[in-house]
Amino acid sequence: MTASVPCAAPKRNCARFTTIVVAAFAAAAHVGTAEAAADFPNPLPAETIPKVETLPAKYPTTWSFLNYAGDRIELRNVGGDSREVKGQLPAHDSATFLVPDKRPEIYVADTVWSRGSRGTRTDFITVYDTHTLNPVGEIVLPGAKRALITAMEGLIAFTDDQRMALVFNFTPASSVTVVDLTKRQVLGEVEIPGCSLVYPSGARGFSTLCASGTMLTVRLDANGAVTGRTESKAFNPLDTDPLFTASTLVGGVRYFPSLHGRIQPIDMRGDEVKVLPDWPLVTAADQAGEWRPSGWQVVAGDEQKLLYVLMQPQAHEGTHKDPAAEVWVYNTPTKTRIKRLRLVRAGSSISLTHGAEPLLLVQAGERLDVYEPGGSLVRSLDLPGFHTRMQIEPVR
Amino acid sequence: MTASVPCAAPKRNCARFTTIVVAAFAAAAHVGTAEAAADFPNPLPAETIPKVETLPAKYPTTWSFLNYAGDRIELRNVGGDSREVKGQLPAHDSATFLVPDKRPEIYVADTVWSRGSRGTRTDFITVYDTHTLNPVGEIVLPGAKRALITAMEGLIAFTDDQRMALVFNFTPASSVTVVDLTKRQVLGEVEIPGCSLVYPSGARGFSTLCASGTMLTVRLDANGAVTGRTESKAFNPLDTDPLFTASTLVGGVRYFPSLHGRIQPIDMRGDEVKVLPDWPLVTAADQAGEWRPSGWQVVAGDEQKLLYVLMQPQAHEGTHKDPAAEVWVYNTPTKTRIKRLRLVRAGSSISLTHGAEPLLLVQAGERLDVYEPGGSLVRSLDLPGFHTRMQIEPVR
Amino acid sequence: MAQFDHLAEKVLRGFASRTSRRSMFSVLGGFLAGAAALPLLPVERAGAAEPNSSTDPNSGQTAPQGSGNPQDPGDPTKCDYWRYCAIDGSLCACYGGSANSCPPGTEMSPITWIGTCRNPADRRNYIISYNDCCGGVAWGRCPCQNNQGDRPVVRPQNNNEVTWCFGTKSQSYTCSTAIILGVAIDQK
Amino acid sequence: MAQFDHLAEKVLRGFASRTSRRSMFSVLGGFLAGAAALPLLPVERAGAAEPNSSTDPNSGQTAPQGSGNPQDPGDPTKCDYWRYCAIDGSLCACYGGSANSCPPGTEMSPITWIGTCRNPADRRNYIISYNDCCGGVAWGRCPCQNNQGDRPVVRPQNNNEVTWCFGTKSQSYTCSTAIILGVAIDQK
Repeated sequence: MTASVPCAAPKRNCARFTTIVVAAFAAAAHVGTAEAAADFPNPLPAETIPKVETLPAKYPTTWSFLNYAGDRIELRNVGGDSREVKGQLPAHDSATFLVPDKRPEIYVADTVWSRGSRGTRTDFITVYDTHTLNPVGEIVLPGAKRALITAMEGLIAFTDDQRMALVFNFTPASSVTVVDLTKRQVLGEVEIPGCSLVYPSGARGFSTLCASGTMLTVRLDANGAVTGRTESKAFNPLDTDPLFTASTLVGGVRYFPSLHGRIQPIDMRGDEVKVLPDWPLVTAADQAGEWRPSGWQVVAGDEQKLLYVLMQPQAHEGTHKDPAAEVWVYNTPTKTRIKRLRLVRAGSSISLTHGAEPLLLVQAGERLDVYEPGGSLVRSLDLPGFHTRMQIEPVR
Repeated sequence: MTASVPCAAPKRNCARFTTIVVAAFAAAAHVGTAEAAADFPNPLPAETIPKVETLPAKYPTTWSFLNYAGDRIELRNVGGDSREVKGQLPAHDSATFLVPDKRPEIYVADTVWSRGSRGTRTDFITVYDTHTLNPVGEIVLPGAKRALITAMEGLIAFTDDQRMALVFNFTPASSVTVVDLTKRQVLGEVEIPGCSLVYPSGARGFSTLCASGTMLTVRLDANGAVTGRTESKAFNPLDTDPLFTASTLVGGVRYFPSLHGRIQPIDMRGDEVKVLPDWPLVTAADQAGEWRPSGWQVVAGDEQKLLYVLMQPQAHEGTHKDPAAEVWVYNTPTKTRIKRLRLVRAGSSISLTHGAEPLLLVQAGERLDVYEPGGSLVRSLDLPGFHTRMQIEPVR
Repeated sequence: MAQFDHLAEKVLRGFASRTSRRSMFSVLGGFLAGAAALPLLPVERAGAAEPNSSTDPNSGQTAPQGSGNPQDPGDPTKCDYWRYCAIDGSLCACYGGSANSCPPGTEMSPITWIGTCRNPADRRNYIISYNDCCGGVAWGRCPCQNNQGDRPVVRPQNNNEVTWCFGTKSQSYTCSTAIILGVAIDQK
Repeated sequence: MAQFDHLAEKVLRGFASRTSRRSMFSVLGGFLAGAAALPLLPVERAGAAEPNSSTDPNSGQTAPQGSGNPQDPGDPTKCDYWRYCAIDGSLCACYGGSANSCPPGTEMSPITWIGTCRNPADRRNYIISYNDCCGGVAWGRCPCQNNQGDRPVVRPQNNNEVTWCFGTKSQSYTCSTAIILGVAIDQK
């Protein structure tokens, strides 16, 4: 029975339409002999079908994206009203995303297989409209190369003033796929043998962390072709005290904490990166407590001068991803710690909202705890069933 | 960098192969200067890579399939050894399955979309090998019609001595897709307007429950074409006391409980079904307690003469899917209750293993409780994260 | 439900038997256009206005939602909200939708099944349409299973196990809504 | 890990620099063929033999597994099993596999990363290969996260966040194993 075949006898599937027909009938005529309460003389009116919520094209800075990595990306209001979940975006294996402030779009880089967990693999970027969250475009990434690594910073990045997306590939050969987001097409692929992850640098290009301890910087032309490569001196001692790959921008400079507690600033604004002098997060006084950076998204910055780092005492080999008990706040110009925040719950990922009065967001197990900068808990959102790692990206 | 490009400098992705190379090195030479404990003079030997478990082509009857509906199908040992999970089969939206005893194969009818929850829909039957659980064949079901209904009995069935599979479609027009499992191809589609679900009947054909309260029986030829239709008298009073669609075979006769506590036997062995006289599950004495069948897979049979039914007291409108406190056991020849089993935990789905000494399996929340027929709990398996409905199908 | 189902049958015979499915869609369309003109409940607007600062900051709970209308009492994010008397699935109000709307990025199925729920405030029985939202992310938050008036799938229009995603781009289930269609016939 | 990594680099230079990836695969193949001839631990056979009748029938717990070999102590379905000192993922022993084998219907990736774990019984440090099983059903049972020797992905061969499903039909992650490759170099 196809959609256009007439629907004759009651025994046929017309039965399925009882609901609609009666609906029209009842709603139109308001058939109702139920005894009406004196205080409510009129029944509630019929409601619209269909009705789908929409969002403002530009989100308030009290909202944040939460990437459940391999499950979904949630858009939540962390700023206080009662409807905390604003929407979800589908996100599968190691999905990562970019949210521009130049266009009312969201980009999710994802991977699916034609039969669920097997079959033909497809890597693709879905373009969502911020107002409707409807998919409005798709860019298929060739070669099934996209790095399937727990979602984190460095797997995807903007460059060229958000016109281009850079997708890190790992097969286990390393490369970067360059995508034109405005034309919605792939421009090309840049091999970065022995190096991992992508961080925006310069006007059009990226930098990547290499196994030799250096940072390789690649410049691109408008068509995504490589116009230059420069490699920094080695500054990342992988054997003794490697840098986390999580970083944050403070005053235009990118700060990488190290497993043992140094902080490494790198100025990536120019066409060549400037590796600035590192400095200790842990003073001699703290040495006894064995305090070290610890967690997943371990560092956040207020973009002006303050640096926030998740810190854990009695740290030792293998604890570098454990949830951390405190957040230490540093003044980057003076390179001094100005605050210690004891967390209500040990946290694994932190970020700061981008509003005039930033909120500190801390993923702690199945909770997203929201603190005011002073360190007092404002609210705690539940993350039901969350058991992996979270990437927090507040709305800009 | 493609797989065949030579791997020259250390900084290139050769680094990724360190592991393998060292592995070969270490394992081959057994480099080991660690102080060896006197009581273990020799180190543990290197182990095989790769190694993948296999299963007996014919499973013991102490194993059971558990369909998590929309998630996965698990094969578990409910008979007692310590490795309860034997394997899993991928299963997505409303996936259903068939396990023949004629061939070492498992058939899973599933639905996927090309982009996860959106894109092109594909309905398909995957043929798995029982020994390896590897997919060895696929039959694509045309028209994207497969009924997306919580996995339960009647969505798929064998006929023609397990040569054919019958897949129930709902669009919301009702039809049945006929599949040749040996040739692994679709034979055709049979419209069953106004009727729902498929139950095997006769040598080659099926019966289906109709909205008019009758049962429509369809006979098929070897090519899946309809050779005859017969409709029973109306016996299913949908307005007053409808039958559950869950049923069980006892002595070749199919028994359907009703929402209010009748049991309706139907003999489907012949080319025309025989609607046998119904009889009450609840005696006058039990009336006071308002006992009614309740749950999801509410009924089980030992195939000889005993009928097991999930029963719940204080039942009323809307409680018919609530977990039930007891299992009542009936002797079908005498139509009398011979036992009341009080469950350790209220159960939603029950089934019996097919061994010489059958075990009663009861899904109760996040547990699968295993009882010996006498009613004492033998063991309880955890069903972590289970929050929907379960279809239990013990191995034959 | 019995009487109501009889009405359904009657309406059906007098109506559907002369109508193709396609034209039924258009009738539906017409009805929708009409209904759209009716005033809407300020359900989620009101909800959005409520601060949850009053709640324990450490509770992890969402502050109660509500229509703000005493004639529509209860919290649409909770399974005991009166309209949910026959719902089976995840509540859209927990996903960025509301009791009667789908979350952004999903599509509401025009074809569905209906139940009858009693409004504790005005003590009227309302015909509730349980429209599923389709094509988005389903992850089992706010599961809710009430079966008042639910009947076996042999009568699909009264069954809540069916994924009611028909006539939508994707038939993948996301969550369920409970929409007032009108007042039901007196069941006395 | 330091010294070991140096060894790795050395072996690499003396080896990989003269070798294409394809021929490395074949070397790997050769090693596997060789290893296959070695006697295997009776891990899961022994486990299968143990009845769990001794445990509380109402516990919901799986009876402890074990190799039955005092030199390989612990329960491979538990995160504290000695070989799991650097594992990140779901334990295959909970899915129908074992500490060193994949569940039926999945494929073991030949390319992976390795760590070094200390065996509490013979007090030797073993080189453990954390091979992922791929292409099956992943659902988060027996999650286990230990990071001893784990390093940022800048050194992928020491990173446990990478889905190590390379050279397999599907790159979809199912679960992780911990396989003995040999004894590590003394770390003193």
